Amino acid sequence: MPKYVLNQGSDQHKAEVVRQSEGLYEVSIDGASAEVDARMFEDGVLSMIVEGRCYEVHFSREGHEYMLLINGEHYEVTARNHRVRAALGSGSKMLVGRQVVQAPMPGRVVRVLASVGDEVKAGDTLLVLEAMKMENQLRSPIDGHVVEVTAVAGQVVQPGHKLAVVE
Amino acid sequence: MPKYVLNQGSDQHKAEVVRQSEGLYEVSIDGASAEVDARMFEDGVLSMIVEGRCYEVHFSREGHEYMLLINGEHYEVTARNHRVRAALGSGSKMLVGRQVVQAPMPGRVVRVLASVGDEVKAGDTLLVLEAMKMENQLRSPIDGHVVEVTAVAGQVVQPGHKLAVVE
Amino acid sequence: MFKKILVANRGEITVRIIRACREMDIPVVVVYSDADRTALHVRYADEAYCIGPAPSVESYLVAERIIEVAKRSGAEAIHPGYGFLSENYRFARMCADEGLVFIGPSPEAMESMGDKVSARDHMEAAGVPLVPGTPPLRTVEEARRLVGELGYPIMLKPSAGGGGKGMRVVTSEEGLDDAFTSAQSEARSSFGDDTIYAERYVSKPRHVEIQVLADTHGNTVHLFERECSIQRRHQKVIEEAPSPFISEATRLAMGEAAVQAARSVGYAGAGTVEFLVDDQERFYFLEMNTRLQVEHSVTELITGVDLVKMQLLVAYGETLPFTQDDLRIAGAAVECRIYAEDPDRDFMPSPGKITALRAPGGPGIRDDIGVYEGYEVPLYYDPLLSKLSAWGRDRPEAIGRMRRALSEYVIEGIRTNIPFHQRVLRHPDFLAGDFDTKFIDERFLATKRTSSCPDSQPALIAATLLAYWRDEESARGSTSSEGADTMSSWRVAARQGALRRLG
Amino acid sequence: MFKKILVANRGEITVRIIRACREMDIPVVVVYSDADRTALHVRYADEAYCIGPAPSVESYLVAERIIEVAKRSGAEAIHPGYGFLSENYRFARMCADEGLVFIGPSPEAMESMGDKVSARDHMEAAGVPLVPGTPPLRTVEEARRLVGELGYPIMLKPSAGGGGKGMRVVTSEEGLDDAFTSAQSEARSSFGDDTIYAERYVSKPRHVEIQVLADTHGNTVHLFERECSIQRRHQKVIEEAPSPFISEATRLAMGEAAVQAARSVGYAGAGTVEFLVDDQERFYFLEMNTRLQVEHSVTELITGVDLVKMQLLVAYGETLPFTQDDLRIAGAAVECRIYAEDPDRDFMPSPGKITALRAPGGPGIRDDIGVYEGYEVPLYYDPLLSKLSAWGRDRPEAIGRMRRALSEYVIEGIRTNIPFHQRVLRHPDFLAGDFDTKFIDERFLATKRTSSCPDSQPALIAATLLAYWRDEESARGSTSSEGADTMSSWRVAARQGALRRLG
Repeated sequence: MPKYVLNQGSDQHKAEVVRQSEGLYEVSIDGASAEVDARMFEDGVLSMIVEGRCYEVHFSREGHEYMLLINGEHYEVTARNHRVRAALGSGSKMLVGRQVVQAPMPGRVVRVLASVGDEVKAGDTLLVLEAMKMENQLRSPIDGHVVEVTAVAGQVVQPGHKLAVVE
Repeated sequence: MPKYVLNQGSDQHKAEVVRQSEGLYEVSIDGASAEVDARMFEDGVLSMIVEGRCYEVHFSREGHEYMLLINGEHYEVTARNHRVRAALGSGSKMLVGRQVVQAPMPGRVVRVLASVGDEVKAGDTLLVLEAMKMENQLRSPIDGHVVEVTAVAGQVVQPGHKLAVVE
Repeated sequence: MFKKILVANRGEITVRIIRACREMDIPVVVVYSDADRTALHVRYADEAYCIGPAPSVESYLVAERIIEVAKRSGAEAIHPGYGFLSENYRFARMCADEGLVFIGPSPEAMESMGDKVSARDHMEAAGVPLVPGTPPLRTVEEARRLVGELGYPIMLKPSAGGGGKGMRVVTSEEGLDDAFTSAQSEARSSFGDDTIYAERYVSKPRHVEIQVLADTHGNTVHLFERECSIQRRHQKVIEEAPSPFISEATRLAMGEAAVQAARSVGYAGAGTVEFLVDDQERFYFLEMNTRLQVEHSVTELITGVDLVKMQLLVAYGETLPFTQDDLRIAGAAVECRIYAEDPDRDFMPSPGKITALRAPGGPGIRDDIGVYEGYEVPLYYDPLLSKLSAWGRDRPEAIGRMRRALSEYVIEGIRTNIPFHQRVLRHPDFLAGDFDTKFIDERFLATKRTSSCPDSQPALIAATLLAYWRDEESARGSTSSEGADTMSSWRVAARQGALRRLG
Repeated sequence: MFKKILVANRGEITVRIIRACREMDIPVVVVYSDADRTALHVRYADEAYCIGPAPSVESYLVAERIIEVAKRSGAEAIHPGYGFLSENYRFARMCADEGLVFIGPSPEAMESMGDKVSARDHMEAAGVPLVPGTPPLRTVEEARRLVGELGYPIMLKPSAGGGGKGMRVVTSEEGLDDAFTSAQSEARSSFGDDTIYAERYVSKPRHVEIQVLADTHGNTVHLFERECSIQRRHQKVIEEAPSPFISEATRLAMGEAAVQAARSVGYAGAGTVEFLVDDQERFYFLEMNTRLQVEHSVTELITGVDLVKMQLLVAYGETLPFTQDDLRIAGAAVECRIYAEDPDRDFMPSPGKITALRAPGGPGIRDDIGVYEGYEVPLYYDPLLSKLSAWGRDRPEAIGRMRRALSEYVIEGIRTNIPFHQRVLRHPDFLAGDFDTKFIDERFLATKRTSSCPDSQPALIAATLLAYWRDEESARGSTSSEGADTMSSWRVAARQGALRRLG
C-alpha cells in the first residue's frame, strides 16, 4: 500500500492510498480514511468527490511540492513516498549557503539597490527588474551579506542571468 | 511542386502549393497565386492570412473531402493530389449498387416506413430513429428498391446496426 | 434563506441554478447518473451523489431516490429545473410530505394547469381568452348564424377525430355552405360522426408567452413577453424579448391576462402563460408552464431580474422585492439554443467528444453552458449544449451582437446548429420581424439555400493546404496506414502541435 | 458609416473594438508585431498586416507605418485603443494630414489636456475644482491668516523638492506654528530654499472618475462615475460603478464639472475626467484621459451604452443618439483586471503558454478577453489577459456574481491574480465600501493573510493522489528520467488522457 508523508507549513501528516476501482480510491490521512472519486480533466483540473463533497483542484508541481488552488485558496503541500523520503534524510527545506539571485524572466534592470557588503534580511529588495510593463522587485532569499552584484541599471537580461549573490 | 485537383460542387480547379518559409506558403488556384500565412491552432482551427485578409477555418475531413466552415458558411471541397487521382480514375462520387442503411447512433426505432419491394427515391424517409430525445429520419441514399428491412419498431439499436438495404 | 438545496436535474439548467445559489452563498447538492460523473453540473456542485444508471427513467426520474439524497445530505429544498420531474405534481406532493420545500408552485396549481381540459376551464372562468368557437352546428342555417356571430375567417372542425381530416378554412360567408356540407360528409365517412363545430381561424399564428412571478403573500407580477415563434418542428430554437410584433396595448392586455391566469389557480413562483397571437394581435391561451423555461434568460436580460433567485426567495416564503410598477423593459434580447445536431444532415443529433471549445464573450453576451472542452456529450439526454443570449439597446443591436457572438463560438469535434442560427439571423424576414410559427419549417427550410459563397476562394486554399499538410505528414510516416488515418487521430496530431512543425 | 477602419493596438482592447465593428458591419484592419501573428486580435480581424519587430517602439508605436497600412488597405479611420499612440496628439494630427479620421478628440483638445499645467489652467478657467492652496507663505502670521481662510486640515509643502521631505499635515490652528517652523527649516536644509505653501489635505482620498461623451454638434453628456480606488501601486485593479461612496448630489456636481471640463477644451468623443474625492465628498480635478479607459465596461453595464460604437458614431460626424435626460444608472457593475502575474510572489509577471482556459459565463457576466487556450503570452507587452465584469441589480449582487465567476475561471499554465481578486472581494472593508486609494497597499497587502484553510483536508488528499499517480506513472516507465520530468511534460501527459487510464 503506497504511503506518503505530507508537509503543509509546519504540520506533518501520514497518508495512504488504495485504488478501489476505475476512478475510485480510498485515501486516508493520519488514519482517517475517505472514499474519493477522482478524475483528471483535460484542462488540467482535478475533480474530486470526497464522501459526496465536490472539489475542483487546480495545481502545479515543483519537485515534490504541490501548489494547489481550491475554492480560491492556495495550499502548498509536499508529498513524498517512503522511498524518496529515506533518500532525502531530514527533508528540511531551509535554504543555506551561497544563493545566486537570477533573472526569473527577460527584462530590463531598472534600479540596483544592493551593494557588495550590504547586510540583508530575507525579503529585502536587491534590485528592480522591469518586464511586461511592470516593475518587479527581486528580493534576497536569505538573511546574509551581498557578496557579488553583477546587475547594472539599464541592462537587458534573459531568464537565468545572474544578477547578485547573497551568502 | 505538389499539385492538387479540387472539386467543389460541379466545379473543378487545379491547385499548387509552394512552401516559402515557416508558416508561409504560395498557393495558386487555377494559375492565380496568393501568399498565405497559415497556422493551425490547438483548438483545431486553421487561421489564414491571404494577402492581408484573415480567415478562421473550421474543418473536418472524410477521405479526401474537406468540410469547411468559414464565416458561418459551409463549403465542401475534395482535394486529391495527382497520385491519388491517377489511382482513382474518374473520381466520380456517385453511389451505386447495394446500399446498407445503418444506425448512425444508438437509439430506438420509432417507426418503420419502408417495406420490402417499395420503390424509393434518394432522400425518401425509410424509418425514424429516436436518439437524444429527438426523432431522426433515416433516408434512402439512392433511387432504387427496398430489398431488406431488418428494423422493427420499438427496437433499441447500436451504431452500425443494419436497418434496411436499398438497391 | 435555505441552508442547502438540491437540484434534481442535469446540464446547463443545473449549472444555471448552481450559479444563482453560489451568488447567494447557498451550498448545492446535485444528483447524477452513471453517464454523468464528468458532467459540468457535477464539477460545479458542492455535493454530488450518484442515483442510478444512464437512462433517466432509472435515475433523474426516480423521485424516491432524489428525495432520499435530499434528506441524507441535509438539503432543505429541491429545485426541479425544467423537464424531468419539474411539472410532476405528485413529486411536488411527495416533497411536501417528506418535509422538503419544492421550489415551484403548489401541487394543486400544478395539477390544475397540467391537464389541458382543466386548464381551459380555469381560464374560461378567469376570463382569459381562449380561441373562440361555436357549439356543434346542426344545420347550414345554424352554421351561418353562429359563424356570422363569431366572425370570419373560421375553421370548421369535426368534433370527433383529428389529424386535419374534415377541417376546412372558410374566409367569408359565401364559401360556408359548400364547406359545411363537404366537411360534414368527410367527417361522417372518416369518423362515423358528422358533428361539426367552428373555431376562429388563427392565421399567421405567433407563439408569444408571458413570464409571471408570484409570491405566497398575494403579489403577482408579469415580466412582459417572450416571442418564441421561431420553431423547428414545434421546438423553439430562437427566442426574443420583447416581441417585435405586438403593440404596447397588446403587451399590457396579455400581461394582465397572464396575471389573471396565475391568480386563478393560486400560483406562486415563476411560471409562463403561453398564448397564440394572430395577425390582428388577438391572443388566445394555449397552456401554462408551471416551471422555469429554457428561454428565461431573455426576460432576465430585459428586466434585470434573476428569475432563479426569485424562485428561491418565493419558495422560502419571502415577499417579491418589487411591484409591477418597478418593472420596465430595457432594450432587447435574443437567445439561440445551441444543439449538438447537424443542420446539414436533417438536424441529426451529433453526440461525441468536444475536442475544442471557445465560448464567445464581450459586450452584451451571455452564455449559459452545460459542457466543457474534453467533455463527451452523452447519448441519453437532450442535445442542448448551451444557450447563447445577446442584449442590445434595441433589437438590431441585440441581433448584431448575437451574430457576432455566433461567429466567435468554437465547438470542435461534434456538429452544432450554429450555422443554422447564423442563416436565420441574416434572413430578411427575421430581421423585419415578419414571421410566424410556421416560418422555419414552411418558408425558411423549404427554400433551397442559394449558395452565394463569398469565401469560395479561401475555401479552395484551405482545402489545398490541408491536403498538402496531410501528404507531408504521411510522407514522414508520422501516421499509420490509410485505414487508421481517421479524422480524429489527425486532430489529436494537430493538438499535439505536430502540424505546427509542418507549418 | 465608415467603410473600413484600422485599430492601432493589440490585446483585449483590439478584440473589444473589433467586436463593436463586427456588430456594425464595419470591416476591421489590424496591425501586428512579429510577436503577435498568433494573437487573438489577428485571428478575429478581417485584415492584418505585420508592422515590425516585437518591441512596441519598433511596431505599435511607429506612427508612419500604421498610417501607411491604413492608406494601403483603404481604411478610412484609425482607432488607437488605449496606451500606445492613443494620447499622442501628434499622431492624431498626422492622421488628419493624411486624410484619415482619428477616432478620438481633436489634436488641440488632446494637447490641452496632455500637459498637466495647461490642463490645470484650463480647469481653473472653466471653474472645475482643483485642490485649493495658498500662495507662498512668508511668515507665521501670514500662514495663520491664509491657512485660516483655506480651512483645516492642510498640508504644508515646500515649493522646491519633493519626495515627502518637508511636508507636514496640520489638522488645526494649534499645531500650525510649530509645523511651519520645522517645515521651513527642513526645506532649507534639504533644498536650500525655505519657501513653504499650504494645500488642502485630501484625507482618505478616493479616485472617482466621470465618463463623458461629446459629439461634434455641441452635445456633451456624462455617463456617471466609476470608482477606481482599489489600486495596487497606483495601478487600478478593481473598478466599479456607481461609486458606493458618493451621494446623488455629489454625483450630479461631479458630472456637471466633468461636462464643463470637456466643453472648455472643445472635446469630442469619449473621455474621462479623473477626480480625487476626500472623505467629505469634496472633489478635485486630477487629469483628463482623452481616450477610452480600460474600465469602460462598468459604465457600459450600468447605462447600456456601447462606448466604442459611440466613438465611431461621433468620429463619423453623427449626433449622439441620446441626451443627458435619457441616461440613467441601472444596477451596479464591477470589473476585475485579470493579469498574468503571481499574487503569491509579489505580483511577478507570469508569461508563458496558457495550457487550458475556460472563461466564466452565466447571468450578469461579461468577459473581455485577449487570449485563448494554447496562446503563448508574450513578454513584450502589458500582462492584461482579460477584463472580467459583473452586473447586478445592486452592488451586493454584482459582487456575488463576480466572486462566482472568478471561482469558475480556469487559466492553467501561467499564474494569474484571480486569487487576489477573490480575497479582495471577500474583505469586509471592501464589502462595506470602506476604502480609499491606499487600501490595497497599506491595509490589505500589509496585513498578513490569516490562513483559515477551510479546505485543508481536500488539499492533503489531492496532493496524495497527485503523488500517487506520478509514482504509478514512473513505475510504468511512461515518463523519462527524473530530470526531464518537469511539470509541463506531466501536464501534457494529463492532456493526452494518460492519467485517465490511471484513474
